[in-house]
Amino acid sequence: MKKQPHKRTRDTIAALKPHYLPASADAGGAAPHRYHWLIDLFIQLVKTKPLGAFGGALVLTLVLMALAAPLIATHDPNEMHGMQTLVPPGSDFFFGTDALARDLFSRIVHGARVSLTVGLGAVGLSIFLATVIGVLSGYFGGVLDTILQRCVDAIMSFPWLIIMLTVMSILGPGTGNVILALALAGFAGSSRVIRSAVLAIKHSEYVLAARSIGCRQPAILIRHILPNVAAPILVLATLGLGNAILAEAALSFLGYGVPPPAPSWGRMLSGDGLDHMLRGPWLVIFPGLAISAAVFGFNMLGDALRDLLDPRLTGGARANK
Amino acid sequence: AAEPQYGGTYRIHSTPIRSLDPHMETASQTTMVTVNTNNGLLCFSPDMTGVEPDLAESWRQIDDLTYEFKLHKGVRFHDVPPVNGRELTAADVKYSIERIAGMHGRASDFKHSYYFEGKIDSIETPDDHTVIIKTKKPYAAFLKYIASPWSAIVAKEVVEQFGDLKRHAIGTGPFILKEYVMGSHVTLVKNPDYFKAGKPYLDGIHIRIMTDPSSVVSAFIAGRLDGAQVTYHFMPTIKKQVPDTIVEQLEGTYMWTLRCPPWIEGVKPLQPPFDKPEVRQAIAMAIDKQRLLELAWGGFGKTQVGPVPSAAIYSLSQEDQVPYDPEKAKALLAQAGYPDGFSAELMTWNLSYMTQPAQILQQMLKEVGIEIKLNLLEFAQYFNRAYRFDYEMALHLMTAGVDPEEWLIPYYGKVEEATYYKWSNPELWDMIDRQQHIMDPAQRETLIKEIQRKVIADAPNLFLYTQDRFLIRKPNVHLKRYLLDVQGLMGEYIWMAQQ
Amino acid sequence: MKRYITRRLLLLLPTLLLVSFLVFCIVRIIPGDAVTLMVAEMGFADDEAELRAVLGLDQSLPRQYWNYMRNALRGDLGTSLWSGQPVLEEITRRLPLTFRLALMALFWTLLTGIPLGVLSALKQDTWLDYLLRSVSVGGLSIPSFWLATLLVVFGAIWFRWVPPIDFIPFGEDPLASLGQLVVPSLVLSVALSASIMRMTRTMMLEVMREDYIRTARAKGLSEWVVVIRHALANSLIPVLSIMGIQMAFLVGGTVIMESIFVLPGMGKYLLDAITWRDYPVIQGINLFICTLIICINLVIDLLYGVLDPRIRY
Amino acid sequence: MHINTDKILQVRDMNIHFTFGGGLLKSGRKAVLKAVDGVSFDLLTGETLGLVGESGCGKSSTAKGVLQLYKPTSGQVLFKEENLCDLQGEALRRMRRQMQMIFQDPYASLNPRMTVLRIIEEPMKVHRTHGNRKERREQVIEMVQRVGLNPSDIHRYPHEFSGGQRQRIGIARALAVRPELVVCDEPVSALDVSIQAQMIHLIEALRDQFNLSYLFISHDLSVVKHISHRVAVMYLGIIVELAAKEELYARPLHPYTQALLSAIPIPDPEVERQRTAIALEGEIPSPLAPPPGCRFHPRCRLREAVCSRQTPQWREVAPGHHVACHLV
Amino acid sequence: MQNQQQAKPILEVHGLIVRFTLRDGALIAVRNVSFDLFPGESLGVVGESGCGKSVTFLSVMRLIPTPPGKIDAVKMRFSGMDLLDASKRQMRRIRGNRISMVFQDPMSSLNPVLTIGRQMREGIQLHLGLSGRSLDDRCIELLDKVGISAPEMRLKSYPHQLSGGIRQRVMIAMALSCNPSILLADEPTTALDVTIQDQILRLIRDLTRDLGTASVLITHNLGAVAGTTDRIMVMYAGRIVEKAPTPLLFKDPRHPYTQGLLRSIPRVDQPAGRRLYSISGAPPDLLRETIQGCAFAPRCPLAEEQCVAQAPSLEPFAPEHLVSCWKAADAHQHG
Ligand SMILES: Nc1ncnc2c1ncn2[C@@H]1O[C@H](COP(=O)(O)OP(=O)(O)OP(=O)(O)O)[C@@H](O)[C@H]1O
Ligand SMILES: Nc1ncnc2c1ncn2[C@@H]1O[C@H](COP(=O)(O)OP(=O)(O)OP(=O)(O)O)[C@@H](O)[C@H]1O
Ligand SMILES: [Mg+2]
Ligand SMILES: [Mg+2]
Repeated sequence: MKKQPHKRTRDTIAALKPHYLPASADAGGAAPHRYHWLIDLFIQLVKTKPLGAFGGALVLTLVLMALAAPLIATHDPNEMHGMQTLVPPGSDFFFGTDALARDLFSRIVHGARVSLTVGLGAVGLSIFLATVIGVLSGYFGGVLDTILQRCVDAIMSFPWLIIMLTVMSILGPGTGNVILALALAGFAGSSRVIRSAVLAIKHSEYVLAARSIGCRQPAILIRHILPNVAAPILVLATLGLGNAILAEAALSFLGYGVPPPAPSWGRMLSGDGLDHMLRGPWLVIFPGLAISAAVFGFNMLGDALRDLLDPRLTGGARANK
Repeated sequence: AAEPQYGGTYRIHSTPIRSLDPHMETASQTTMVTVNTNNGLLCFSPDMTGVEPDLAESWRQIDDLTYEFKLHKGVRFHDVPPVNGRELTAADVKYSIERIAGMHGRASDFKHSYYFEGKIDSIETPDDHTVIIKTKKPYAAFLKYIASPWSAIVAKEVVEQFGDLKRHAIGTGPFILKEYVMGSHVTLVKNPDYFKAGKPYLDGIHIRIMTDPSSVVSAFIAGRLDGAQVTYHFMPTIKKQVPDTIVEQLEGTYMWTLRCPPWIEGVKPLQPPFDKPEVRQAIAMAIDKQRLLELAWGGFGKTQVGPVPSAAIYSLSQEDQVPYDPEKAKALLAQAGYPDGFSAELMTWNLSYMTQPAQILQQMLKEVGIEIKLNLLEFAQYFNRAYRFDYEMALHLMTAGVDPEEWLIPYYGKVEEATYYKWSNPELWDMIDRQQHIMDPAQRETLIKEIQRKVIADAPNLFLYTQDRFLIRKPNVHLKRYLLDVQGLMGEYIWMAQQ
Repeated sequence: MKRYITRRLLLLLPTLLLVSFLVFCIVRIIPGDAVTLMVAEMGFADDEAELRAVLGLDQSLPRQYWNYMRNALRGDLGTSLWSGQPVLEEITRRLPLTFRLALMALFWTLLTGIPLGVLSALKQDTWLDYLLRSVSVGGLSIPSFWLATLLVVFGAIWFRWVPPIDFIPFGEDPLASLGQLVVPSLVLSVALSASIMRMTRTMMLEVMREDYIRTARAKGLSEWVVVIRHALANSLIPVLSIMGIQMAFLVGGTVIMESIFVLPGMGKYLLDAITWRDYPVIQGINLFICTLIICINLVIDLLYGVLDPRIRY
Repeated sequence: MHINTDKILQVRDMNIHFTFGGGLLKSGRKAVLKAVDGVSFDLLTGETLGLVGESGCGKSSTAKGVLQLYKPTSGQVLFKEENLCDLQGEALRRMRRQMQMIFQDPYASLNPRMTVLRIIEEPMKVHRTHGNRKERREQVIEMVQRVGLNPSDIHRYPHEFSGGQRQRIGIARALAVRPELVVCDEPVSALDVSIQAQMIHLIEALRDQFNLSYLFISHDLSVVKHISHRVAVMYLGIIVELAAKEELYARPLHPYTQALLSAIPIPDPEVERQRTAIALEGEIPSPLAPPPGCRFHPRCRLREAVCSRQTPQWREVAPGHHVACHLV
Repeated sequence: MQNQQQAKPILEVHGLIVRFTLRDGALIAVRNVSFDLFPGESLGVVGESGCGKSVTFLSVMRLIPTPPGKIDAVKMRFSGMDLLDASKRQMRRIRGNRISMVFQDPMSSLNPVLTIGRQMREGIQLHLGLSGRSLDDRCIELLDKVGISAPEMRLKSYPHQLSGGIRQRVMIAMALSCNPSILLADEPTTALDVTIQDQILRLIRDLTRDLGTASVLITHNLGAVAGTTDRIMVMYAGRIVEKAPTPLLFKDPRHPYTQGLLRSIPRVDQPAGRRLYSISGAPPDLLRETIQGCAFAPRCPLAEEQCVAQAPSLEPFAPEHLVSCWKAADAHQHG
């Protein structure tokens, strides 16, 4: 199923591309100054996507929280405070304590580290795999594509649960293995998306142009194809992050997931959280909020980025055929 | 003490039931069904210490080695094919006991074969209602084993027709299996021809397979279950939501045990630092069992002293408890040459009832300088490694049946006999072997207690706690007795008041 | 068209072969095997070899695979190592439930996701759009096990309501049987609906910028007609492919809902099979699910053709 | 203008076929689209050869075939006596320095994620024509100025430029490594007249300065007339007429050429209102199933019986004037 | 264009301003444009890309997406009816019925998933209330009129099955389906090659002549307007810079931009070798609120201080010839 090439006429391009300004020689510089596209993107995000910027701020907060966890946390996240179990939130323990008399606030703060590591790690790995497979499969096509795609088919038709449990069972517990499991369960779908993005630009004239000037294949892949599928990759990554955090929680619910005592939000929520839910609601409220904040943040950021990175909005690859 | 009433279907829940063959399964879910569909020769007395007649109208011990059982007359199997309500005979008893001992079929399939295998000299059936069993040596636990729910009496035709009993529970019991849908439910209906006159009271029992604890609680609160087993977390809610709930708090028999590496002399000698008894003792002293129980299970349970849990007979009292003394533990460690402690890996499986105490142990041992690295394996993997005896330390759930020796032989007995753990202390082996044949209860009790003290001193395993179980039921459910704590469903003693 | 379907179905074979081979290998690579477990449970370590022989696990892997495939082609997926039950029978009993649950979840998903997505697109950058998007992302960020547990627990506490725990077979009372699935399928659909909504929104935005929408407006058509007749069909294709992925997810990933809502479906069975290393069951379920998913994909590909006349097979 | 008679490019009977369908997954028979079906022409050093024709007749494919961006299905492309079709990999890559292309679409042919500097610098880097960064940069700045952009523009991204400016970037890229042959694929048809004029100037100026040879593709016959020395007319994958431009515009021989020329609107109301175009009948046939005999015959007002039976010969009817038509 | 002064204009636009609110600020695409269109007249609109041609006429149809767009005008009337204040419903009744538009790109202007027939029918059904047989007959008649062979069959095809030329003709047929009073054709031939372009232009010319429809032809192809239109309006940077009857404009262009435009066209009917003229520089940035002076001044060869300081207004230079240039009188010297 090939999408019909959209021959966009100039006025629609102009309409869709508010960036398009004839770069006239007028030195007055009425046109806003342009920075590197990333900075530009950031400015646009703040200016035009309040919801996305809010998501970005949430993400940033969480990231900072993760980085500065030891400074922010009021207690050692694994220390058990005598018999003070299930103490409600208060001045000693901001978010109360859990059933093992550990400070929930500190655990949530440190949990940002664990959960974001899992999220970033899983997404990083899955996106890496997906990119390699998607780009190779899409760009070279032919037999390689057929073989890779059949394998992707097979992997995609496995229930995700099987993949994750299998990996967890083979490799045993551990954060690294959770990451691997999540990545393996998730990369196939992303590789499809990236492949189709590559297919869309593979025949664009600038790739042909690169060939015509005599670029080698690796150079074409790295300099021309990759940067132009960066947008879907970035979006996949932000959306995937939220999903990875949720998936880790679900894995924890089934007993897999990041092994304790590491304070993963998912484990906090699904393990003793659900057990003690009725006696200590804070045990599920705070980790739940943390997860939701992360997923919400990453998704909103991803959405906003998708809008901003739409090539027709920023004047990127126009001939997306 | 109201008059029992007839009628009603008792609705309860269970975790998945893998098989209905009482001789091949150890899981309590199986006996939950078979205890209602089958009878044994004997059964336990309500206080679980003695035995009572069941299919055997009476029994008598002729000498140290010989037992004679007289069967009730006119006991009929369920009126379903292939038995079609034929009468029970001594041959069925003989067949069943032989089957338990692994003589009909592949020996390894029969998980309680150790009850009788190699221990029985002969089974004779002089007439249709008499069974005479001779043991090879005096066998102290013999009657207990005969009364065990795993020693259910089955019919030979059933086994022959279906190959095994995995899906067919046909016996002489008060209820007939009507439907068994794996993973979904088990339906039992009243056996109108039950040999105990007037019983059962219930029209049927419906066992719903449920795995999620909060679903169970909700279903109970919403009135879709008449009885349930729940964890302590939910008790306040249940009491508040359904104030008239009858709650029975029963002492559990699953024992949380911290294991040091097994010791198989010659094959797998003890490695440092665990080769030093001081180290093992230090670990024992570093653990505050009461606090552990408090944190891990809200204090709803019993801290344990020795290998035989307090719920069973011949267990040790708190006087023999190893005191919590971190200072002494440190001193012992120093004495053993580890003044700065050491680090070790603690293996257990990845469900929260194990990971919670594991985390607490980790913290407690840290205080005396022992760094614990948790290794939380998937269930199958854990058992795989545990039974290759390939671990440094393990947090384990010990469970056993009906006699104190079942807590000793498979753990500290001779290497060939000890299946769950290995400990090459010949002194213990000898004592454990001796207690099997002491027919005098008092004498046997003394020896068993001594064995336990010896185990505590050796400290290969640390006995942490058992959890209490909360069996709840609706106020109209009258329940006279429980079997073992986990096999709480003896349908024939239950009746429900009509509302 | 017919040829295409035949070809696709034929292509199913190599994929299934690959899948079955993968599953076959994977379940045997996983450390911790059934025999050890069985032996451990039984307490006799010495007849492991015998047990293996009886279960046919002592043969070489290729041999085992050959036997398995030969039997599978005859419609015999083996028997469960633990319960001794024919796997096929167990699966066919559970599959309809799982499938119905998945379809129902999909139904809710589409019922809410698409209209809300369209609405949000039409009201782009208004408060309604922000609200809808926040709600949908909110829905996306709630772990489903947690939502389900809350529903079950607080449903019971506040309304004395819990989902029926006695599974009613479809054959007995179709309506009641479906009624039983309403809540779990709703819970499942929360996250799915959110992603469908967002996809629909994006696609609608894209399509509403197309020239032919302007053409339609220039004809004087009402906005309603423009959206329904001209924009929707064009935006549904990617939504459709997401749906395919969701179906795959649903068919294979309902284990949590099944245990919380007490439904005897495939997910739980699979999870237990993995836990107990019941090879024939794992293999059988996988084969089934994969076939199902591939068929779903075929249906979706055919639907593409219905939605978009440019796609012809 | 220095047209010496060296043939820098000889295209001999080039075919470019695209196959559709076939394979396990796709249904239907294999369809062969003969986008270019036996095209031959020469290009002299310093010459501009115009290539005109209806859209979809295979102009771009011819251009890409010449540069081996599409591998010709058969035929020869001799570039300075060397058959490009036989070259592979590295050898071909090295040849590319001498032949560059200006692409049809100024919007699509520049990588949106690269700055002008990197775009123009890339061929130099690839072919190592300039030692270091600094030299390359100087060369880029020189090129940029030559095509009429500001040196300060080199750090901007393509989307910040207008179509005309982008086209100039494309030209700068093509010329940066001093090629000898430049294939211009409709370099001006995407632009409006005022920018178009700027481009034409630039192309002419560079030709004169570097003695370049151009293959200049367009469907705008006015532009072609303005810029080229000789003109070839394509119809449905084949060249139907080739002549020096004065000759061709004054005496078009092929009925298609005649129709084409008559359809050009003249921006002068008086003339335009008098102009009568030769109407072409029917639709352009599908290149998947070209008509037998003369491909143009179904639309030709002069067709005779022979036209549908026999493929016309490619003949030289006057010095330098070739045509393929039975009726000439 | 006989007696236009007397006839009542069918479309009157006065002081049209269209602005778009964008990320970087407000883009004023159309700056105070005024014109009249008379029944039966054909008006050509030319100008550089992006100068506001399409936006002007899209605003007449009220098809500018709002937001980001915003239309303002002193007056915008269609046969006496105010288009600015018209309700959505009123607008819908005008669109496609009284005023119809042929869009620039036939490839993307037809809905790819609906058959031609369906797309044609919906407008006719809506405005003329035809149905069943007569509806089909009308469609076939229209397709016939625009010269499409085998119209019955075409009705069943999808856009992708048709060539660009046919699609454009379908668009025209659709635009003509309700006998509109005004036909707006926005670059109807840009995507097509000369032979088809010629056919389409002829078609529009003939049809408008036969039906008495007023037509607007937006294009940058001066050749195309030359043969088809009665009057020409030249736009630059959102403003009309010159407006004159076609022959006059070609003969005596007064605005330097018009002159530049005309001179930069290569012509087949003239000997080659003449150096083409080209206007240097680039059009101004429409994002700026106000453009100081004449927008064309920075590129104008005749620009003087006055041009830079003060914007000229559109003044009659000769009867029916309006120019917005301070130097209109001198401009011919450079012609
Ligand atoms: N990569 C390709 N794969 C398949 N078909 C192609 C490919 N490139 C071109 N074609 C087909 O080959 C024919 C000639 O195309 P080409 O692009 O050469 O035409 P053109 O003369 O350049 O047209 P235009 O004036 O529109 O640019 C067309 O029918 C086109 O559809
Ligand atoms: N929907 C829109 N949003 C933002 N800006 C727009 C929109 N539509 C048009 N514009 C801007 O308005 C200006 C005029 O555009 P318009 O389409 O009228 O140009 P045009 O004269 O028709 O050009 P062309 O010849 O390329 O069609 C351009 O600068 C364009 O960027
Ligand atoms: Mg081309
Ligand atoms: Mg326009």
